[in-house]
Amino acid sequence: MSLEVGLRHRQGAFALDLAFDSPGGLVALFGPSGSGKTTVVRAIAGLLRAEQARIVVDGQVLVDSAARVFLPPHRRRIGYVFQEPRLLPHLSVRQNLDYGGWFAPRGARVSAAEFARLVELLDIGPLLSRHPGRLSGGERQRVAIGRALLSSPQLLLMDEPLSQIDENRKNEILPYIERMRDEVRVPIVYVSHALDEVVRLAGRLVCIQDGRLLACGPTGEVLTRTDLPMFAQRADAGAVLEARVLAHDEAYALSRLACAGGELWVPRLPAPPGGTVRLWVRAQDVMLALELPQGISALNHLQGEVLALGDSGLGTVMVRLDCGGTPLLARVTRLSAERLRLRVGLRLQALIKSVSFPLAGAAAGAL
Amino acid sequence: MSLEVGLRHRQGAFALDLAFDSPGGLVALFGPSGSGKTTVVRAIAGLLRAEQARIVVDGQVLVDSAARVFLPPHRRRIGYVFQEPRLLPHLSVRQNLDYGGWFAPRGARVSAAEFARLVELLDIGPLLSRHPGRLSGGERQRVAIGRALLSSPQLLLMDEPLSQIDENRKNEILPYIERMRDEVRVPIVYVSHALDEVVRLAGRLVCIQDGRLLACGPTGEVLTRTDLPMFAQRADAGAVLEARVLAHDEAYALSRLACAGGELWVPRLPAPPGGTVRLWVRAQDVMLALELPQGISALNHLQGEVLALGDSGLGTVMVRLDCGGTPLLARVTRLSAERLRLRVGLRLQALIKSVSFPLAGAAAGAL
Amino acid sequence: MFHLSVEEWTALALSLRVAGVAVLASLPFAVAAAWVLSRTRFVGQAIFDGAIHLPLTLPPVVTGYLLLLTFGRQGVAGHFLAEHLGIVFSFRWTGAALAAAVMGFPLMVRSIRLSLDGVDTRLEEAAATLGARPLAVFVTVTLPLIGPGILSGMVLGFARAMGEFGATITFVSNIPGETQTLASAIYTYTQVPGADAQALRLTLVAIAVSMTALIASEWLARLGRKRAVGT
Amino acid sequence: MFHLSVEEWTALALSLRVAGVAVLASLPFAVAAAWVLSRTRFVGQAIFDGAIHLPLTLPPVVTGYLLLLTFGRQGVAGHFLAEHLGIVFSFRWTGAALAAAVMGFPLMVRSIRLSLDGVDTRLEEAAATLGARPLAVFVTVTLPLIGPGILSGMVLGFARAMGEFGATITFVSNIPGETQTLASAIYTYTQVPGADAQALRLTLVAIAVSMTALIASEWLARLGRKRAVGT
Amino acid sequence: EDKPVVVFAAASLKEALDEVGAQWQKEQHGQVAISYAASNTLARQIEQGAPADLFLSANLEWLQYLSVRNLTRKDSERNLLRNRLVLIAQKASRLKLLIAPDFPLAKALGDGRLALCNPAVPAGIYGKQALSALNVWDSVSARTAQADNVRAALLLVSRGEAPLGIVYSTDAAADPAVRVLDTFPEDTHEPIVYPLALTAASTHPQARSLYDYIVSAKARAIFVKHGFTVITDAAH
Ligand SMILES: Nc1ncnc2c1ncn2[C@@H]1O[C@H](COP(=O)(O)OP(=O)(O)OP(=O)(O)O)[C@@H](O)[C@H]1O
Ligand SMILES: Nc1ncnc2c1ncn2[C@@H]1O[C@H](COP(=O)(O)OP(=O)(O)OP(=O)(O)O)[C@@H](O)[C@H]1O
Ligand code: MOO
Ligand SMILES: [Mg+2]
Ligand SMILES: [Mg+2]
Repeated sequence: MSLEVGLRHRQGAFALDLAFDSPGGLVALFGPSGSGKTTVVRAIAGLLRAEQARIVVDGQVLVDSAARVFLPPHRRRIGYVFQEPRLLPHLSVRQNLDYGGWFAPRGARVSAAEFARLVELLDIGPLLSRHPGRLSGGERQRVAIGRALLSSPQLLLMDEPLSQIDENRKNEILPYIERMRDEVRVPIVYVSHALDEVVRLAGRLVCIQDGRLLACGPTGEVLTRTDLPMFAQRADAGAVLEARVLAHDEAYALSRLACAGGELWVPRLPAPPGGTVRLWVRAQDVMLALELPQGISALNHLQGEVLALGDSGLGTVMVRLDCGGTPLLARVTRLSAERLRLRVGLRLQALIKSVSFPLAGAAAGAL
Repeated sequence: MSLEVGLRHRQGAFALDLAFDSPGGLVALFGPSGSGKTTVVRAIAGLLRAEQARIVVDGQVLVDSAARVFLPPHRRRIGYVFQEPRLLPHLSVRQNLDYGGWFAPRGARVSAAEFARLVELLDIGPLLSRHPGRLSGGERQRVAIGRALLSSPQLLLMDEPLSQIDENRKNEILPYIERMRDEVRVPIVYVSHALDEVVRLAGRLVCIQDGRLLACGPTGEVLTRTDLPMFAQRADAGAVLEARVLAHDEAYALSRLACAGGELWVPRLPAPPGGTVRLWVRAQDVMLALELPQGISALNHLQGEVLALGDSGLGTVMVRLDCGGTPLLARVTRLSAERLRLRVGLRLQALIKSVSFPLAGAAAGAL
Repeated sequence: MFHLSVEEWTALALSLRVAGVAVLASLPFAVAAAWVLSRTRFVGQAIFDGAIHLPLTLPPVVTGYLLLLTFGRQGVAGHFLAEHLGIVFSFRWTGAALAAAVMGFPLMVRSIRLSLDGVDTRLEEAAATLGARPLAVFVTVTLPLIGPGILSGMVLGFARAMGEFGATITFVSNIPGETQTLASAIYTYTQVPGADAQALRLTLVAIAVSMTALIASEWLARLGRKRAVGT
Repeated sequence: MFHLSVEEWTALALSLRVAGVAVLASLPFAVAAAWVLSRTRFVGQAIFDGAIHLPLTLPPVVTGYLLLLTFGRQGVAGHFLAEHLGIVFSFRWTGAALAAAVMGFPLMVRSIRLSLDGVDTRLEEAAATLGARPLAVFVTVTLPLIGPGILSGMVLGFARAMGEFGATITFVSNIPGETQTLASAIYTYTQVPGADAQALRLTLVAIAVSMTALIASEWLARLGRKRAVGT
Repeated sequence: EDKPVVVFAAASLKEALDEVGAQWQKEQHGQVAISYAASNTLARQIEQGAPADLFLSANLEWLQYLSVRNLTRKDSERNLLRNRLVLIAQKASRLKLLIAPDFPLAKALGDGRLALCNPAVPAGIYGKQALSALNVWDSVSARTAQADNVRAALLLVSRGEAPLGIVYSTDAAADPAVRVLDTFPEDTHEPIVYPLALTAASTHPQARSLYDYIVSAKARAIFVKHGFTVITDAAH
């Protein structure tokens, strides 16, 4: 399930020159518009023949320009959700969905039940007999996702697949992608501008800027790097906590976790007790208190020590905490920081509401 | 600046039948994929001749099927950002941007300074001599936005214009749209799935489902309606507070506001003292406490009374509060709710971190 | 007025057969030639392109002569085909079909190529990522997308085949029942004083046939278009 | 071998003039006809379409006769045009150009129409929303987008005009210096026993001319394509 | 500007008439333009007002066609040339065949075809007449390959597509790849006559001069050189 990518390519005024790897799972490509994400994905798909390239998936060399190896796209068994839908206009939605199956090896074809399940999930049942020209923008995008997922890929490439999908449907589709990642164990390359998707899905994060690698590493590590303005300035900057699932409380639909800094209650996670999960805690969701308040709705409080204070724009201060080994970021107004007299070494309580945890993937397998 | 839309139209199995109006400013169309948003926008643009239609902008009747009035698209002076970029492939980016100017009345053409400013803002300067076929997805979308804005429109139609734009650029483009809304006073119809954009921009919110009107009204009112699962189930459900700007604290980059429930500190707003602003407070950002805690970083606390308690899925409870006339929503886990013994009539403190306020538009003019 | 003699019925039937066979038999070659011109670059491509257009550029009689020299009994290709494949063109309706095919070929290639140039290669890319090999991509994506061009080319080829007589008469002569097509028959009438009425009659028949073919093609095209609207 | 007589030079020059004028003068009409066929629906459209294809379907000689009857000095249209506009076709090079234009017309219309059918109307919509009136949309969007089809149609029309003699010779005869084109000259040589060498010589000239035109058109097409890649 | 005298002439006259025209041009310093096409085409064009001064048809019928419509100067009509019909084979052919009533033409053809002109053009009419008169038409009528013109029929024989063919003697003489087997007796078909006339619409001052030259002894020598028989008496 590993992925290794090295590319060097020029197109027009743009030069791509980067290398990254991933032990498997879902790797997110993140970077501003025009930074080269699609170009990388096209190279992995074999649609772009980069000047110099080496791409290895799961030990199989797809491209090695030095050794003159270049596997053509149709032999790579990929499912590619393009940035624009690219549905085949002369085929019905059903035929578009079936298309990949026509060419998949017999054993690998998707079952009728799986087809029905995905159609249900994507809510495209009523569209099956229509042609793509008669769909709305979001409908097209959903069909494109379905088409890629139904081609029994051994590698999934998704270029901003959820950009025009509404929130509710997004929340139905994301678990399916997680299942592909964890159960079907398909390596996935995922391009997105939405940090919540990235955090939830990606074990590994690759940041690109101007065709060059800015950072590459486990999602949590990369996101908490304060030297990347790409993240630090964002409203949803934060830290990733690793925690172990202790138990589930089905009655309250909560899970009890243990991280280095203490125990946490979070909305019910799909991970089994004993499994490891990654949780994204946005800096703006962390409240700091000098003493533990009583009678408060926030279920979680971790005791921590201020490691560093940094300006994070717009009159706010980014506070780096160490909660018994667990790193945490908190963003407070400068006014609050002064009122609480925050300084390095101060010990305090970090309060986090359970409901403020974005649903993080059960990522034991993906790390 | 007013807008009045009434439509009845069938396309395939889909039936559109709705009417809404807006006193002006920016009206957001919100609804799941396939609900008919694009169809409505196309009808306003004159690209779709609905079976029955009446569309009036600013007193000018664009369409009135009863009176057999139908102003062709080219005479409507619209700027339309399509859901897909639709750039003219045979023209360079610069020519695409200039295109609208070729047909605008002499006096209405955009000045060179304005052109340069927008190009700078959209960061498309280096692309000007390129053809659309050689742009990345996000670059195309930015050019499409520029093209619409530069056509000196008297009505702006934007169909998910920021869907593929990264966070940082989005934060640069949004103020420009606000300026169009408030200073140039162009009525805008804006389609988006992103609630933060809608809240920030829209004075009026129109919710569509299956071609029918679900709700239409001031954004704050519509969003706090708990009978609309479209919003209540969302992770970012919340309430809109209306408040008056008391003063700005430049040193701390904060603004002090007064709402019916008390005073609030929020990140510096662009509105003048005395102006009215709308603030979006996500239910998940509101912490409830039985007593006012001390030594805590949250700057804001409003005293309130529980009006209602409702299940909001995933083991959470949505608490409707009345804070001295200001409605507020808070989402807490059911466990917390029980621990705090929340019940209708209970008086408590709502704590809101300043930094958790999404930047809300200074919307005095837009309401 | 529309009472046709047996010979004229034969000429009409022959014309239809010749035009139909010419179009259908040359179609694969036309598609292949169009593909080569649209999708590949090689030295001498201009010459290849030019050669395809020759039958259009040259007076039909010259084309007929060249066909006779090449595909006649004594011609290199004609000899070879007769010996090894048993295909004989000279003074046969097959020769008329060959002449019609050659004359219509540039028209078919042009139309198909025009469509091929307009195909959005991103769709072909999408098909390739879904596992379709180049040939499968061609058959399942490219071919359906160039349907209008193929249809248009077939209409042109068919019409040209119906009207062609210069090359035909030169190549395979004008043998009633074997190589005398409607066009040859009309031509013959125009050569005789006082046969204007007959010529007109056959001309109207030719018009009726082409009109029918045209309407059928439009209907087919509309059928295809109805299915595929936009991407 | 390539020494041309004065008369042959004249024929070559005339052919170029005739083909050039035929293509350029009929282009606007071809574009208009293609537009009508592609974008409008009206009763009798099939008949209009059929009429355009007639010169392709009918033996050229018949087309020539019809032209002679219509645009000759005694013909209705010929008389009218001569009287009111001073345009005389009969037995002038202008008549040869008219014949070439008529013969090439269906080819041009088809190509342009094929392109027109393929134009993404969403782009035209976009232009309209930006304030372009239908005519402006057509000139600034549609026309550039159908460039390849227009070019292709012009190539076909030009080639056809170069090769056409059947209708020309029937309509305006074969008068050296006035209506004798290269194709007519070649035809005349092919009628005479022992003139093969002359016929071949002129044929090669014709091929050279068409080849040049073809290469020029490919070059133009590539220029256009280079600018516009995808949407 | 010198407008040329325009001659409309049957295509088969090209070589001979080009030479005559060139001579006249040299001697009389006039300009001549000759339009060669099928006689029927030319006749119809003259009917439609073509600017022809002289018409030289390949048969009497099409001159007649104009004459009855008063489009020729009756006094200028004359039969100028005569041609013969011959039976030809490829040069290399071993065939020997003499023309006589009931001669074994069908047998000589074997499984081949007889190249002939279309009965719409004069050469085809004369050929059919001759074969009928000799009583062999019925046996070969289904075995003919009817070419568009004499030249095409000739080509079919010279290329070996057809073993035998019937063409004008002038044409056979011009093609070194064919051999004349025999000449048809003149009484088996209508006389093959090329008539000449000035058109009624001719206004060119030098038209008469060219007409006179064409019927002169100088021209006669040229026609004879190309295999025609010149009819000296102004018969009609
Ligand atoms: N050309 C068409 N013919 C028939 N039905 C169509 C056509 N275009 C769209 N529809 C249908 O009309 C409905 C409304 O489409 P519309 O494009 O307005 O949706 P939308 O709200 O913009 O969705 P999205 O968010 O996915 O863009 C959908 O159900 C769609 O399937
Ligand atoms: N066909 C092309 N020719 C030349 N340059 C191109 C071409 N396509 C893209 N580029 C340029 O290459 C760079 C990388 O493009 P790419 O599509 O990979 O960006 P991206 O990261 O996917 O951006 P986005 O988020 O906007 O989709 C951009 O600067 C773009 O302008
Ligand atoms: O131009 Mo022709 O005259 O087809 O035979
Ligand atoms: Mg991209
Ligand atoms: Mg839409």
